[in-house]
Amino acid sequence: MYRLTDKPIELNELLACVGDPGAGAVSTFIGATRDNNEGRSIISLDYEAYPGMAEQELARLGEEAAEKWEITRMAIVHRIGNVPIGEASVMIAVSAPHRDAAFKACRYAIDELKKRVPIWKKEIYEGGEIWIGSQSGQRFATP
Amino acid sequence: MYRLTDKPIELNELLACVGDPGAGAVSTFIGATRDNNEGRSIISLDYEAYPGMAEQELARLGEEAAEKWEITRMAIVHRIGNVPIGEASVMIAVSAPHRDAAFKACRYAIDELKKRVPIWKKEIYEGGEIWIGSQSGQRFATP
Amino acid sequence: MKVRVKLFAMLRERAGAGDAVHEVPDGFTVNELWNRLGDVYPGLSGIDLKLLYAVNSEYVERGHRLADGDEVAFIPPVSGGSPVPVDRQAVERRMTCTG
Amino acid sequence: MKVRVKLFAMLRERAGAGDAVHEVPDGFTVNELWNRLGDVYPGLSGIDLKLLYAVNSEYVERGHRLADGDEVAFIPPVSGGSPVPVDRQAVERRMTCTG
Repeated sequence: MYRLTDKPIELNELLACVGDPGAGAVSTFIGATRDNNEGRSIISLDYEAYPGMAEQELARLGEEAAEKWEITRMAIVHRIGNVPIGEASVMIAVSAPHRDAAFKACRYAIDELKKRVPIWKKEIYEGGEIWIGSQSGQRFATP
Repeated sequence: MYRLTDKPIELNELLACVGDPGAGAVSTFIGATRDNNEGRSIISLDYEAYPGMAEQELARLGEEAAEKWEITRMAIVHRIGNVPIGEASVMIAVSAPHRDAAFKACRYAIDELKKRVPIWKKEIYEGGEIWIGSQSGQRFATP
Repeated sequence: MKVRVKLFAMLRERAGAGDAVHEVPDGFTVNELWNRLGDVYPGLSGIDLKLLYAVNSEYVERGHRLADGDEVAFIPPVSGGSPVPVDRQAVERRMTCTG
Repeated sequence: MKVRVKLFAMLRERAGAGDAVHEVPDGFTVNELWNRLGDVYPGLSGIDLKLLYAVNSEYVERGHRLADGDEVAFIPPVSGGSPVPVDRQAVERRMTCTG
């Protein structure tokens, strides 16, 4: 399961998806909106995706991980739109016979997701907004 | 939260426990009963603990992890008694401002748990039972 | 020929448009299209971001030649969490692997 | 003096007892107690497992001297998942740290 959603993500849905009688280990990762970033007080985050390509690239992360490690199943759900503090923007679950593969594949998925899956994050903080990921951040602050 | 239970474990309970507005990352690990081990068809696993000391050692893992990495909170729940295939025997959740600390602390907790928290596992497989962890396994097979 | 241009995030905001069809000469490259967009949308000119380029949802190099009906996406630095510089090498290895 | 002996898992099954109070000489060590248990419970004699020892829920060395009323646990190799050899060094470092 590799999908985008504009609703809160339920980890139990991912767990049900990766569950398997042969899986002795599940590693999950949840990325959530923090109340601060580099000294700014965050109000919320806004996520925007390139639909179609984003899901395709998420699925590719799963395929790549399955080539590198012995995993059973992977699921990634990314939330789009406004995500308040404390709520999850992304959840990843990976099942595997043994824990080493589950941990490594889960870490790989989130690290690579942040490098090349076409999803963008705008920080809405007290005093302004800024797109995260721009090498020259302030130039893309919007009033 | 560091506790033993004889009921199914709910990951959402651990997530609620480690949630924090300053936590941008949560890493969780679930260990579950696999249907096979070293060629044996597993029916279920039976866990036995040294109550009191087991919870104390689980809490110590959390303290040690907090000394090593910048984490926000950790929770570990271990199930005791009979655990059928596909159900979880242990769940760990670690929140942190950033993902690197969350992943490393979660991995540390499960690796150390398996080395020195006084909880034992008996495998009930087709044809017999065996305590796992004995260096000379077969000697502790019970008819 | 006609190509469909997708702009996202800061690019979309700077251009004031996220999805538009443009008429371009046959054999135009992704890079030529990007330069053309700088004329069409003044907000995009002079941007010094490291962009990635996708045609029909697959990453391509900037010299990639477009075909009629292509959907071309200009992808500013992505990030789902703490700012991480895009690892161009990893992306290029990935592109090589998938043809 | 009296000490309480806790046996777990394969040790409990081999002894046929998991929790019992034993009368031992003053100043008895954990190791001496273990040898004594081999006489009391024939199923425990000749066991070649690497054991850990805990007194009042803290890991101790086998030479640790017992006091009246101590709870002594004999801890066979633990494992919550795939069999992992006990890392004695890590356990000993841990014991050092916590006194």
